[in-house]
Amino acid sequence: MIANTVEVDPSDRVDPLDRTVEELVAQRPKTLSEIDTHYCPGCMHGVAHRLVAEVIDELNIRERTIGVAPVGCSVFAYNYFECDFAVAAHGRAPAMATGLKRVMPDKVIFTYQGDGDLASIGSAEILHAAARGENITVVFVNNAVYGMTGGQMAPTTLVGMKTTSSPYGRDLKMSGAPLKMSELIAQIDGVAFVSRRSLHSPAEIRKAKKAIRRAFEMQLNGQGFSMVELLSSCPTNWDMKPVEALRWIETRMVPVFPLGDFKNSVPKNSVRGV
Amino acid sequence: MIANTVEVDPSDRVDPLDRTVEELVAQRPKTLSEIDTHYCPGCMHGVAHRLVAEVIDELNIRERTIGVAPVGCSVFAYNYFECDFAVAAHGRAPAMATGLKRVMPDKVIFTYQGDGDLASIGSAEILHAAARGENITVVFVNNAVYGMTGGQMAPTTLVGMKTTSSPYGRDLKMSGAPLKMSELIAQIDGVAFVSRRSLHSPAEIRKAKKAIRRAFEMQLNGQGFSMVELLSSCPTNWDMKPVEALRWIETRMVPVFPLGDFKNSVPKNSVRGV
Amino acid sequence: MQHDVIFCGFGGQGTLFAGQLLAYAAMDAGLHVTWIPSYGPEMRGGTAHCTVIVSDEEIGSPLVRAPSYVLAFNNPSVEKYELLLAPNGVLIHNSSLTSHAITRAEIRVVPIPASDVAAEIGNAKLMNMVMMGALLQCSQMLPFEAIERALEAHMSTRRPELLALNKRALQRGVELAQAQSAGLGVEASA
Amino acid sequence: MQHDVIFCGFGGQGTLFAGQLLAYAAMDAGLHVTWIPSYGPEMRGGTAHCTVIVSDEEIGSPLVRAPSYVLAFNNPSVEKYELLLAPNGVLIHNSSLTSHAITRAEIRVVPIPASDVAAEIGNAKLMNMVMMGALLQCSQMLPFEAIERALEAHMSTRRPELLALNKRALQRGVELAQAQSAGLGVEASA
Amino acid sequence: MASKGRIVIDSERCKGCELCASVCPHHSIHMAETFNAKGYRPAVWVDTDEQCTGCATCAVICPDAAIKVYRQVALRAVPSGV
Amino acid sequence: MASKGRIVIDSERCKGCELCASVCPHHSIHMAETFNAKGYRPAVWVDTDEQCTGCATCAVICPDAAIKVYRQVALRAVPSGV
Amino acid sequence: MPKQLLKGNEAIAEAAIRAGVDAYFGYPITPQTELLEYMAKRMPELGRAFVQAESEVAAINMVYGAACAGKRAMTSSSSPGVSLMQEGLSYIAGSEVPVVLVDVMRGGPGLGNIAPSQADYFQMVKSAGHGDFKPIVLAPATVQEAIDLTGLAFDLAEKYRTIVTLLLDGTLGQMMEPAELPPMRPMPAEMPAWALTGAAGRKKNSILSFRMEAEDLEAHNLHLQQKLAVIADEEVRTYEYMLDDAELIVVGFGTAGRVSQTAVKQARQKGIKVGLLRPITLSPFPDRRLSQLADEARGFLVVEMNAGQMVEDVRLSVGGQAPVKFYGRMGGVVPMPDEILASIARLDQATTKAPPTYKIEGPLVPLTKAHEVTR
Amino acid sequence: MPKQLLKGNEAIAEAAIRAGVDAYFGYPITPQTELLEYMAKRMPELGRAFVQAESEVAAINMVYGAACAGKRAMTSSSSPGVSLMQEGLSYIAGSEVPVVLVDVMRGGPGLGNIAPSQADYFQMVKSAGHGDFKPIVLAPATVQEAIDLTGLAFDLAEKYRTIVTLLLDGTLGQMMEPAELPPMRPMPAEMPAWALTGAAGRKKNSILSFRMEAEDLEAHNLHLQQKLAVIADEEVRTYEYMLDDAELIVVGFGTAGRVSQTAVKQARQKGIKVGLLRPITLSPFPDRRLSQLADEARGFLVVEMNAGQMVEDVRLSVGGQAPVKFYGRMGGVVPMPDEILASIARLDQATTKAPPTYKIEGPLVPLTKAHEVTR
Ligand SMILES: Cc1ncc(C[n+]2csc(CCOP(=O)(O)OP(=O)(O)O)c2C)c(N)n1
Ligand SMILES: Cc1ncc(C[n+]2csc(CCOP(=O)(O)OP(=O)(O)O)c2C)c(N)n1
Ligand code: SF4
Ligand code: SF4
Ligand code: SF4
Ligand code: SF4
Repeated sequence: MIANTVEVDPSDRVDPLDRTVEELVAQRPKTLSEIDTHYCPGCMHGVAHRLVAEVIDELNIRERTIGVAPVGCSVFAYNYFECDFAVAAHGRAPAMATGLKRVMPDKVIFTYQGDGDLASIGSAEILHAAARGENITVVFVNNAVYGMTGGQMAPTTLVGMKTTSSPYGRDLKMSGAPLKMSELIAQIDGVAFVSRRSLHSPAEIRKAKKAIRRAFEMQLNGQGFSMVELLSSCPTNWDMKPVEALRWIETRMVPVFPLGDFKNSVPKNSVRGV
Repeated sequence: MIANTVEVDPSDRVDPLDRTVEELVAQRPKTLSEIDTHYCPGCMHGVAHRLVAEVIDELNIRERTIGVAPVGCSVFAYNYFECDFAVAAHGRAPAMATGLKRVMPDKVIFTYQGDGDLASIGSAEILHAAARGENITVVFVNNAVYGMTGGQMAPTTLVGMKTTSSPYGRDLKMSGAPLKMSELIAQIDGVAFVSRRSLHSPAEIRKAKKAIRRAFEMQLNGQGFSMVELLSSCPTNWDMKPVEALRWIETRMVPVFPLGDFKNSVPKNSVRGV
Repeated sequence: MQHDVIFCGFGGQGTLFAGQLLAYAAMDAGLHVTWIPSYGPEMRGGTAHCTVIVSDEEIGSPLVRAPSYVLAFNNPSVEKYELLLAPNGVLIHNSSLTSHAITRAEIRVVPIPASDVAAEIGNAKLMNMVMMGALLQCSQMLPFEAIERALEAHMSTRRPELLALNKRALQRGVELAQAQSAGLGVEASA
Repeated sequence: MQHDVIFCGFGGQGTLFAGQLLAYAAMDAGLHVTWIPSYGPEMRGGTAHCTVIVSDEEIGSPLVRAPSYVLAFNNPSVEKYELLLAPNGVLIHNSSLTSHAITRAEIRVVPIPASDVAAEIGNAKLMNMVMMGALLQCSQMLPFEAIERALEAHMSTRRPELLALNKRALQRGVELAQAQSAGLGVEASA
Repeated sequence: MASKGRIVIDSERCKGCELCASVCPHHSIHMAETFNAKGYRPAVWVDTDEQCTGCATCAVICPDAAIKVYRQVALRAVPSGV
Repeated sequence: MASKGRIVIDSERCKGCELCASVCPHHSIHMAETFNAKGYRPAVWVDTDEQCTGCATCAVICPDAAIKVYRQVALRAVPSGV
Repeated sequence: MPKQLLKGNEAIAEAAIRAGVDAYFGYPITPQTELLEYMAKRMPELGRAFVQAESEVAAINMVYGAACAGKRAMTSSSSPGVSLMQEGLSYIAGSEVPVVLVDVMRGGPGLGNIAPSQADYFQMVKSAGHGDFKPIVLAPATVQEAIDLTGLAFDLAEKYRTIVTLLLDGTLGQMMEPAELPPMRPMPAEMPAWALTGAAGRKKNSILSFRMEAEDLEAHNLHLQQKLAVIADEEVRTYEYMLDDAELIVVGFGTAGRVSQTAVKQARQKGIKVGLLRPITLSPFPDRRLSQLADEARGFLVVEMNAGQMVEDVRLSVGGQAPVKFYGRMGGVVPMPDEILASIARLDQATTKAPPTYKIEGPLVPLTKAHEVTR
Repeated sequence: MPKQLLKGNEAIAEAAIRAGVDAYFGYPITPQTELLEYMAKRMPELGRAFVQAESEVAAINMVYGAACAGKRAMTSSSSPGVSLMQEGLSYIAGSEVPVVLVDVMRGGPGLGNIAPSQADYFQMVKSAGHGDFKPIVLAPATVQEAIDLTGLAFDLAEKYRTIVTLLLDGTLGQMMEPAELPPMRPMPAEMPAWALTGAAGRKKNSILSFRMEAEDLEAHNLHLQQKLAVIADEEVRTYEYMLDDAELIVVGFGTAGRVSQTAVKQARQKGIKVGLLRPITLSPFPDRRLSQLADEARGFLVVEMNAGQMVEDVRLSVGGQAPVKFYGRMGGVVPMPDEILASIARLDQATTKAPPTYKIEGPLVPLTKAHEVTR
C-alpha cells in the first residue's frame, strides 16, 4: 500500500515557499486490475486482494507469479489480478499449485482460498501441501462462513453463530468447535511460515501486509510452505453493516482465532526476487 | 488378553498336594473369529485385532459394536471380528462411522485404519470427524508404508526410508517429513483422547491395550472422539524378519513417533458399557 | 387464459416478494401458477427478477421469452424488458425511478410514480405494492380481494400495522392505473 | 505352432521368474510370446502362477483355459491343474514336494524330483530351473541353448557363480525328463 | 495553511461501505447524498478545516482501492537517473 | 517340580513368525523343523527344564492368537453360584 | 392437505421428511443449497440426523454409513459435487444399501455455472461411478411430481436395495408452484435383517462391496443385473401428452419436457399431430414404450438441455424405425417453447408418412451451430 | 530399437517418458501401481516431476496444475481412483488443457476386486465427469500398442487440448510381451501461448472452466462439441482382422478384442465367415465403419468384460440393420476363446443371410444367466 520507494506523480505540485512536494503515497497497485470487483460493499476480500497485489508489486515478481483462485466469492480473483491465474476446483488449489510449482520451480505460485475451500472440502490438500513442504504461498481468507453460496456454516464458524445451515446457532455437540487451521498447519515440519492476521483495522491491515510479504519472501528463498490466514468479514451473510462487521471480527473472532505468527523460520539468504 | 476375571477352564487339572489349580490365563478373545487371517507371518495387524477384540470382550459390548474396516491389508477385518462390520471406501471410514453413529448414538462405532487410509487419502475425513467431536473410536495402525498395494511410501514413511515409490529413500525436499497424526489430531477441540502406542514388545502391547480400552471407554462415556495410533510392522514390505521388524519399530519409528497420550480428557461418570 | 408476468428491479426492492404474492393469490384463487426467480452469485445488490405465470390450465414452460406483462422497478429493467415484451404487452414501470425513453409503439406503457406514492403513504418499501395494484388493474387477472387475502395470509404477522399500509398501497396502484387507462381510452389486450 | 504353459507354485519358489525366463528365450528366438501373472493381495505366501504362450504367429488371447503344459511346483498346483490341462497335455510336477495322485489317464505326467536335485546341486532355489529343463526336454519348444542365453542375458550379473549352477540345474532337468520319456516310450504330442 | 494531505476518491468505484469514513482520524470523509451509477452513495472528501494529513488510513482500509492519497513532504533532492 | 505354566500352540494357525520364541524369557519356545499345512514351520513349546511360568508373554505378542496359556495358581475358593 | 406454494428444493426436503428420512448429510452447492438449509432447520427439530459434511466425498460416505444401519438416508448435491460422489455411489451400489440422492444439475463441464442444465444425464443414467451398476433415476418436472417422486424414491430404494436418484435441474429446484404434501409417514419400528445394528442374538452382519474372487464378483454382478431386469419390467414410468394420434413425438425429461409440452400444445393449435413423451424414469428407460410408438410415428424430436445424451437411448429404443431429431441448448440456457415449436415444424416438413429405411449418417454426437442433428 | 520383454504398466510409463512427459502425479492402486513405481524411479533420474499425491483427487488436480503450465502431465489409476478424479477431469475438459490419463480397469462396483475388467467403458466414454465433455479414449490390446498409443495420446492431447485416456484392463497392465520402445523425444523449447508461465512481456493468461453467463457457457460448449466433431472425422482408429469377406462381425476392445481374435481364428478354421473389428479409439467411436460393415453383415457379436456397455454404441452404429448379440463376463473374469467361439457359432446359426427387419425386444440391458443378449 504505502510504496516503499517514494514515487513522484506527474501531477505533483511543488510549493517553492514551503519547500514541500506533494507525493502520491497511496494508490491502486499495478498488479490489481482496473476492473471493479463484484464483492459486496465493505467485503474485506477487496483489501486482501490489494495487499497481495502490493506485495507482488514491491517484490517486483508480477511477471513470474501465478495465482490459483478457489471456488468461493474470490473465484473471480483471476479477473482482478494482473498476473497469470488458474481457477482450481473447490478446495483443490493447493494441489493445483503443487502441479504448477513442480514443473516451474522458479516461478512464484500462490493460492487464494476461503475458509470453506481451505478448511472444509480442501483440508486434505492443504494439509499435504504443507506436509510436503511445498514451496508455495497460501493466502487464506477466513470470514467464518461460506460467502458465495449464501452464508452457510464453515469449519471456522464460531460456536453459537447462526448461519443458514446452523439456524439454531453452531452447536458444539452437533458440529464441534471452529477449526484453527493456522495452529494445525504450523505443527507440520515442512512449513516455513504461518501467520494469522486480521483485516479489521488499518493497523491490523498493515501487519497483515507484512505477513503476506514475509510469506512470499519465504517462497522466494525456497524455504517451503508459507500461509497467511486473514480474518475477514462477510457483511452480507453476517447481516451487518461493514463497519459493524469489522468490529465483530475484533471482538468476536480474534478471541477465538488469536493473531500472531505460529511458525516463522529463520530467513535463508536474501530475497531472490527483488 | 489377560482376562480380568479368572476363568476356570473345563480342562483344569487340580493338584491336591500343591493346592494349586491351573487357570487359563490367555486365549483367543470371543470377539475374534475362528478364521485364520491372511496377514503375513509376524504382521502386527493380528495383534492389533486381538487387542481390540479383547477390549470389546472385556467391556462386554460385542453385541452393540459396529466396526468399519478400511481399504488396506485390514480390509478383511470384517471377517476376523465377530461383530457387525462395514467396509468403507479407502480413507472414508470416519465418514461412514459418522453416518452409523449419528443414526445409532447408543451403539459403539469404531474404525480400524491404516496409515495410507487415515493419513493420506482420508486425512480430511479423520480431521473433520475429530473436529466435530464425533463420538467414535479410531484404531490407527501406522506401519509406515502402504502394505496391501506392495509397500509404497505413506505419509508416515520415515525420511530416507526406501519404498517401492521412494526408491531413493524418502526425500525431505520432494515428499516432506512424516506426518504425525496423533499430535495433529490432539490439537483439535472436540477430541477426547489420543494416544500413540507401539506393538514392538509385550510390554508395549500391554500398554497399547490399555489405551484402546480407554478410547472405547471415552466413547461409552459420550466424551467425544478418541483415537489410538499403534506403531506396527510390515515385515513383508520392509523386507525384514518379523523379529527384526519389531526392533526396527523400537529403534527407528519410536524416535520419530514418540509414544504417549497426547490428549486424555478427564473421565465423565462411569463406563456405561460394562 | 394465461398471463405471463415478469417482475424486475434491484435487489432489495421487494421484487421477488411481489411475484410470490401474486403466486399466492393465484393459488388461493384455484388457478395454476408458477413462480421462478433468477438466481446467481451476484444476486445481492445486482438485479433481481422473477417470472410468474398464472393460468387456468396446467402450465408447461415456467419461463417465457416474451412476457405479456412486465413490472419494471428500475431503469435497467425498463431497458431490458421493453425489447422482450410480447406484442401488445403491457410495461408497467416505476416512473419515480425510471427515465428510459420507450420506443416500441405497439406495447402499452403504464408509468406509475410508485416510489413517490409509497413515500407519501409513509414507507418507500411499499413501492412494490403500488406497482402490484397497477398490475391488477391493467390485467384484471385476479380480483383485488384475492391479493388482499394473500397479503393477510402470507405476510409476516409480526407487524400487523403494515398490513393496512400495504392494502393502501395496492389501492393507490389500482387508482393510478385506472387514471392511466382512462387517459388512454381502450385497454390493450395482452 | 503354439505352446501354452502354466507355471505354478508357492510364492518364493521362483515361479514367475521361470516363466519370464522362458518368455525371454522365446523372444530372443524371434518367436511371439506373452507372459502373464496372476496378481492379488494374497500374492505373498499364497499361490503364484503365470501363463506363458509361445507361438510362431501373433498371439490373441494371453490366457488359456486348458494349457498344453503345466509346471507344478507344489501339491495344490497339481490338484488344480490336473483338471485344467488340455487333452494329451503334459503335467510336469516337482515330485519332491507333491504327493497328489493323478487320475486323468490321457495326459502325460512327468514327475521330476526337482527340489531334491536342486538341493544336491547345492541350492534349493534352483528347483525352478530343474523343472524348466524338464519342460524344454518334454516340449522341445526351444533349443536348450536359447534358455542358456536368456539366463546369461537377463539374470542379475551380481553373482556370476550362480549362472553355472543354474545351467547345471537346467541340464539335470533335461536329463531327468529324458529318462522319463525313455521309460514312457512315445512322447505325447500336445 | 493548506492541509498536509489530500485524497482523491474514485466515486464510480466506491461502493459506499463507509469504512474509510469510519477510520479517518480527522473525520474528513462523508458519504454523498446522491447515488453513483452502481446505485451506491459514494464517499466524499470534505476537508473543510484542512485537517487531512495524508496519513492514508482511509486508503489502507478501502476494499475497492478507490482512494489515492497525496501528501506534502519536505522537498528533497529528487533522485536522478535511476 | 513341574512348570508353573504351560502353553498350547495351535500349530495349524501358527505362521512361524518366531515372535513368541523371541520374547519367551525362558526360551521355552522353538521352531519346528517340519511344515504345517500352510507351509510354515510352527512354534513348539519345549519346556524340558520346566521353566515356563505361564507369564503369557508369548501369547501377548502372537499375531495369530495361536497360543493358549495355562498357569498354576494357588487354590482359592472357587466362587460358587455366579 | 391443502395446496401450498412450494419451492422445488424445499418441497423435496419436506417430502423426504414426510417419507421418514432418518438422516441427511450434505454439502452446500448452488442450485440445491435450499434443500440442505431446509434440512438444517427441520431435522434437528424432529430429532433426526443432520450433518453438514466437510465435502461431498464425506457426505456420500456418511449416507453410506447411515444406510448400513438400515436407516433412510439421503444427500443432495449438484453436478461437481455429484462427480465427487462417484466412488461412494459405486460402493453403495455394490453393497446394496438403499440411498436417495437428489442431483440438481447445473451448467458444466468443470465449474461451469449455476444455471439450469441437463448435462449430467449420462453421469447419472450410464455411469454414476465405476463398475456395472445403475441407480434408479427419477426425473420430476413439476413441484408436485418432485414431492411424489421423493416418496417413491424411498420406497424403491428400500424395495430394491438400490440408489434412487432424483435428477432435476436448477429451474425446478428454484421455482415455486402450488403442490400438496403427503402426510407424515410413521417411522418403521424395525430395521431390516441385513442392517448393521449390533450382532445381538443373531449372527454378525457384514456390509461390503468387496468380492475378492472374480467368480464371486461375477455372481454378484449377475445378481445386480437381474435386479435391473426386474426393475426394467416393473418400474418404468412416463408422462404422456396427446400421444393418441400423434405422428410426431417429442421426447424430453424434466424442464425440457415441460417446456416441450407448451410447444406441443402450440403445434397442435397449428394442426401438427404431435405428442409428448416425458420419461419419468430415466433408468429404467421407457424403451419398450418408445419402440411401440415407433411402429406408427413419423419421427421423433428429442429436446434436452445438453449436447444430446438421452437421445442415444431414444435412438436405441426406436431402433432405426423412424428418424430421431435432436434439439438442445447448453450451458444453462433453457430452451423456449418457440424454439421447440420451430423444431417440431421442421420435423413435420422433413418426414413423410411412410417411415424411410433409416440409417445413421455422420458422427454420433456433433452438434451443428443450430444445436440440431438428424440421425 | 530391439524388442524388449515389457510389462504393460511399465511399458506405458517408459513410453510416456520417451514421449516427453514432464510431470507425473499419482496414487497407488492395483493393478496399475507398477506404473507409478516406475515413474518414482525414472522421473527423478531425469530431473522431471514426480509426486505421489495424497489421493486421486489431489493427483488429478496436480496434473491440472502442471498442464496449465503447458507441460506434458499425466496420471494413472484404476476404477475407484478414476471415480475420484471425475470432478478434476471435468474441470480439465472445461479448461481445455492437455492431459493424459491411464485407467487400468478392475472389477467393480465399489471396492470390487483387482481382477481385469472393462466395466468402466461408460465411465470413460460417456461420462468421465459432469457436463457435456468427452475425452479421447484409446484402447490398446497389446504391449506394443500400449506403447504406440501412449505416444499418440500426448500428441492428440496437445493437438486438441483435450484429455486423452488410455483405457485398458489389469490383464494388459500386468502382462509382458516383446515390444519396441521409440527413441526419446526432444523436449519442446517453448510453452504454448495459452500456458501460465508468468505474464512477462505479454498479457496475463487465465485458465478456468468457469463461465458465469449461460450464453457464454453455451458458446464454450458448442466450441467443445465442434472440436469433438473434428476429432470424430479425423481420429477414428480400428484394428481389423479377417473382415474382407466376413458375414459375422465380432466387436471387442482391449483384452476382450484380443481374446476374440483367437476365437475368430478358430471359427474360421471351422469355416464360419467371421471377422473382428477391434476399436482402438473408443471415443471417437468407429460408428461409420460399423455402419458400413452393417450393409453386408449378417450379424454382430459384441464381446466385453462387463454387463454390456460398448454394445450400445455398436447398436447405435449398426442402426437396426443387423442383429447385435452380446457376450460378456464380469467381475474380473476374462472370457476364454472357447466361450466366444461358441457364441459365434450360435450367432452363425441364428442369423440368415438376408438381414431381417430388426427390432428391439425386451429391455435394453438385462443379461440372462448365460450373459448373452440378442438385441
Ligand atoms: C465440489 C463443489 N462443492 C460445492 C460447491 C459450491 N460452493 C461454491 S463456493 C462454496 C463455499 C465458499 O466458501 P468459502 O470458501 O468460505 O469462500 P467465501 O465465499 O466465503 O469467500 C461452495 C460450497 C462447488 N462449487 N463445488
Ligand atoms: C480410491 C482408492 N485408491 C487406492 C486404492 C488402492 N489401495 C488399496 S489399499 C491401499 C493402501 C493401504 O495402505 P495402508 O492404509 O497404510 O494400510 P496397510 O495395507 O499398510 O495396512 C491403497 C492405496 C483403493 N483401493 N482405492
Ligand atoms: S458474500 Fe460475503 S464474502 Fe462474498 S463478496 Fe459478499 S461480503 Fe464478501
Ligand atoms: S503386507 Fe505388511 S501390513 Fe499387509 S499383511 Fe503383510 S506384513 Fe501385514
Ligand atoms: S508363558 Fe511365558 S514362559 Fe511360558 S512359553 Fe510363554 S513366554 Fe515362555
Ligand atoms: S507368535 Fe504365534 S504365529 Fe508366531 S511363531 Fe509364535 S505361535 Fe506361531
